[in-house]
Amino acid sequence: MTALCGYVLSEWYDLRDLGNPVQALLDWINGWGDGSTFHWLAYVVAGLIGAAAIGLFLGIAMLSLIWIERKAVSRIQIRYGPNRTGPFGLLQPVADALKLMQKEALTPLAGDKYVFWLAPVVIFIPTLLVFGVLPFGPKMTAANINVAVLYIVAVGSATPLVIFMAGWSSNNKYSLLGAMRGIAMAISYEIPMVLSLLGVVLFTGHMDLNGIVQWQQKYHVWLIVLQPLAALTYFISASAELNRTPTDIAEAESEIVAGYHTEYSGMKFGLFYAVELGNALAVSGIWATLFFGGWWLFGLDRWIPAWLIFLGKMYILYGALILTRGTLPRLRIDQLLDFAWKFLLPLALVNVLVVAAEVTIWQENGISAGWVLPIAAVINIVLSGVLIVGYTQTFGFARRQRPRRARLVTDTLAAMPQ
Amino acid sequence: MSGFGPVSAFYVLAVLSIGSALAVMAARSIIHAVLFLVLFFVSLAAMFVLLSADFVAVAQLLVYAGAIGVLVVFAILLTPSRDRRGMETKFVGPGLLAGAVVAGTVVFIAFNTNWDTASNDFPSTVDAIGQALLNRWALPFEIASVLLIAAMIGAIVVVGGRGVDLDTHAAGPATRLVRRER
Amino acid sequence: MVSLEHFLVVGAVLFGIGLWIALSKRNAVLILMGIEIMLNAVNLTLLAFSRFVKSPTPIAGHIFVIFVITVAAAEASVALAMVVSVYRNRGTIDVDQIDLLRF
Amino acid sequence: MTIQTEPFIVNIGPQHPSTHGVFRMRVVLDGEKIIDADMVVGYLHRSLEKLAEERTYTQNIPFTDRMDYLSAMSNNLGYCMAVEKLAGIRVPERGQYLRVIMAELQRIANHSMAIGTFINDCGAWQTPLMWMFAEREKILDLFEMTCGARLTCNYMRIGGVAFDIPDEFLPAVNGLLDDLPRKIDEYEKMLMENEILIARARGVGTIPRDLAINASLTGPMIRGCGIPFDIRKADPYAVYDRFDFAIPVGENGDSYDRFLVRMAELRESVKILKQAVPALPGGPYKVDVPLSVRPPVGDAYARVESPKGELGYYIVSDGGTAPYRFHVRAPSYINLSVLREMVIGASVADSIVALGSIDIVIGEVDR
Repeated sequence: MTALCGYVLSEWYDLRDLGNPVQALLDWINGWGDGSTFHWLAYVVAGLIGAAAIGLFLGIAMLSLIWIERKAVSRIQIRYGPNRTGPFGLLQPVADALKLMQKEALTPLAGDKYVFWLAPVVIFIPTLLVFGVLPFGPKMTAANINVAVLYIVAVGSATPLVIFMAGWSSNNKYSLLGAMRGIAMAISYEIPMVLSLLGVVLFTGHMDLNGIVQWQQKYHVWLIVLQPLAALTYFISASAELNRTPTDIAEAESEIVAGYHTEYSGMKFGLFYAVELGNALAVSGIWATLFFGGWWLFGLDRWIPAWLIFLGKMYILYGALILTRGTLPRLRIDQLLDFAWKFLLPLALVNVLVVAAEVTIWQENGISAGWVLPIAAVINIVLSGVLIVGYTQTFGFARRQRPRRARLVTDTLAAMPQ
Repeated sequence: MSGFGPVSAFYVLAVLSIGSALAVMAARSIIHAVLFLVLFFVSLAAMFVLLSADFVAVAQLLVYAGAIGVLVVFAILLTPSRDRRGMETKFVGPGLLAGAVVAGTVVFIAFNTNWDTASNDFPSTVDAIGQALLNRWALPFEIASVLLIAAMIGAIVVVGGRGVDLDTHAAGPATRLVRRER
Repeated sequence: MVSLEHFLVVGAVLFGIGLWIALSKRNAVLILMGIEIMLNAVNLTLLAFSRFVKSPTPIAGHIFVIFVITVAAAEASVALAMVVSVYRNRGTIDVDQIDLLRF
Repeated sequence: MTIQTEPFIVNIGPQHPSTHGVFRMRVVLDGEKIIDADMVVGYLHRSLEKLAEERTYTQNIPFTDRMDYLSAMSNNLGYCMAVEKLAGIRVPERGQYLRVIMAELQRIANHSMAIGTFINDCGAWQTPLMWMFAEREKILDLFEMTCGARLTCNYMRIGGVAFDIPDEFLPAVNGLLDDLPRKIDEYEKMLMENEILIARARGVGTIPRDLAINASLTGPMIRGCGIPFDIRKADPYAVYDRFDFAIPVGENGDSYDRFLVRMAELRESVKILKQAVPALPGGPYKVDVPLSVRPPVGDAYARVESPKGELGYYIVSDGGTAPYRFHVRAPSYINLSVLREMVIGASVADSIVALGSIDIVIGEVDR
């Protein structure tokens, strides 16, 4: 069996990693002519394949996510959810998309027409760029750049400006309020996000995502065990920028109608909606890669295609986002910013400090990983538990002002306060 | 640097960056100018990638496109809208002349100097930058952090002040305006 | 074939444009934007030197650019804070009208 | 040094997801902070009080359904009581008990809706509203079973109620009453310990006690301030004096206290129902009253504790078949009058929470 496996490994028909057939195709093109005349063609073809693959994947993923999300949320809300279009409402996303496409795309008369038109298009770019570096398999990365972790943050930092474009060009007060809220939130949450990623980078010594996955494979551990605090802070701060319910202040429906995309209709609104889903999927993908082993699953990735493992993890972690969306009310903007600066930032800083100490002890003394990693895991888990519980007990809102039941009075006039 | 990809990328990016810089000059609306400025930052970041400076490129994207762009937007929204029109002073002509002279001088020097060229292709700049920053340039690195803190505190002190005083504000011009409208 | 001179020309042109903007604009924020363009042009030339010129420590160019970015971030934050502060005290950010030494 | 900003006036409403209809709040913002607010009502004005002068006393009952369309039973009850007071009609025991049962069921339905929409205004994504709707649906089913309508019941009549309850009503209501305490426990567990909800609602839209009294607030609004004022106790009507129940009161008068009061009132209503349903006497459910009642010349004011507060009807009769003057003291409208004091100084998000905690129905505000 192992021999068979080794024989199949890395041949073009080894579909456990779709990078193999692509590589074979590129090698074949490179082989044309005298060996270097067609390099430019291989260059172009590689780019086209990467772009087409990401585009196709995102299209299918968004269609599936619309259905999954609507169905899951309706289960949370004791409803059936879409069940009229196709079996189990499976065609609902298609119907949604068709509806959006045939709607009139309005443009505010006093708005900035060009910027208004450009914003929904430009907001798609960061989403697509993030998917460019996600390792779907050992060789399935469209662009394996060696500063990928920083790149993800940098690309994501362009989003608030696009939100501002949308909000400002709409010439609508709700839109402008939403845009400014979105910018303020994105700036605040970027810092704990970068710091939590720094913990991962310190531990693994890699900044490229594939390297981080291979590190987890090498030491046979998921990073969430070693970095629970970083995983938590990353999840909260990254999902805060997604404009989903606990933190959707930029498009808070009950307050500012739809925030920065109030004026958008038709497919332009559809693009914002798709970007929201795409960003959520990207965050769960990054979370899966950094903290849940990416395409690696305790050796099972030998038998199951790596990209299937990755997709499975991605969708399961997306479920966490659906759960928070369906269950939590929204925070106010000042509370949300307080949360970033007063809770996430200190925790992330403590995490970086602890990780730096652990890694220094580990590397300087040359202790074997078999000793260091379990001890570090125990220390970090205990530490994160203590920190979180301690914080909520000391500064939490519910503890300070413990919810009471209403006082029950039986007589109306006797109990009148003076 | 040769090959189809880098060469075509260079020309595209050169046109993009110079074009967007000119558009910052030409833009009627100051918000458009900011958007072109961000486009300029992004195209320059791509140019840095071309120079195999990937870490710097990402830092450029993060700091310039992400932070400074947003900062400029905030500054524009906090300042009056009447200053957003009629933006040129009388120095347009002399300014163009000065810019052209400086640029011409640099171009002249660039072509008339015998550069000792080499091709330093860094496989990974992150490790090298990290080593350099924490060994040889450790002191400047620390000083930069002090500078950042000083700038942060300075900005807060310059802009900050008390919050909005509701008692004085409620009777202020805004309230009166509403009353009049009624 | 792209060589050092190409990058230097682009950098010089960008620097010239930045200078032009900084000299000819009335709005303080736009002047600041011109300065940022100039800084970026310098960064480009520094990286080009680091890439193309023979040196024992070619990485020094990168380090220099990182410091420039750091200082530029600090400069932008302080300068924009000053712009906002000037607006509050003078009611305008038109540099032609900010001609008192005290404000 | 204060920030000089140009006034930023935002019209929240009349078309806005969370103004509960067509209410409009014109606010002057400084950043996110509201420095002035202006309430504009009247987008749903249908002139019900004037129309009522042209119709007979019985024909006016459906109008009252359409005021507070979320608690039609209480509206019917108040109106019928006013006419009965004017004409001197005594309602039989069974009719009184049926009225109390229906009014309390309506209170549960209304408070479910109020709590659900309040939490929706706090930003929850429909989930609590949907959960609350599940119980409300069962109550509406009971109404449909009895009078054929779910929302605008038109069930009370002058001198009693329109129909007797069907046979399947009592088992259904008993099942519901067995079920409800468990459900209310579930809601309390889900909502009261929710830290985000506490953070959003605690200290938001606080009403000082003297303001509450001076503005003549009623219902959960005044009870949230700690003043145990409840018409059912203060001026008992129907058969409320026979039941043992308590008045829940809050502490600080903020949105969270009003939410707590509504939660506790769900329990108290269940308590009343558990006493009223077994004690339901036999006999007629309605006295015979001529179709066009002609009350003697005079005036009468009757008030009930509707889910939103004191709902009063003032009717002047000139001896004809139609009221000479008809006035409604609408609790939503009077409770809404303190909104300006609640929102000034708060942020936009807080103002929505404060508005949601008042529990207005625009049909009743504008009439």
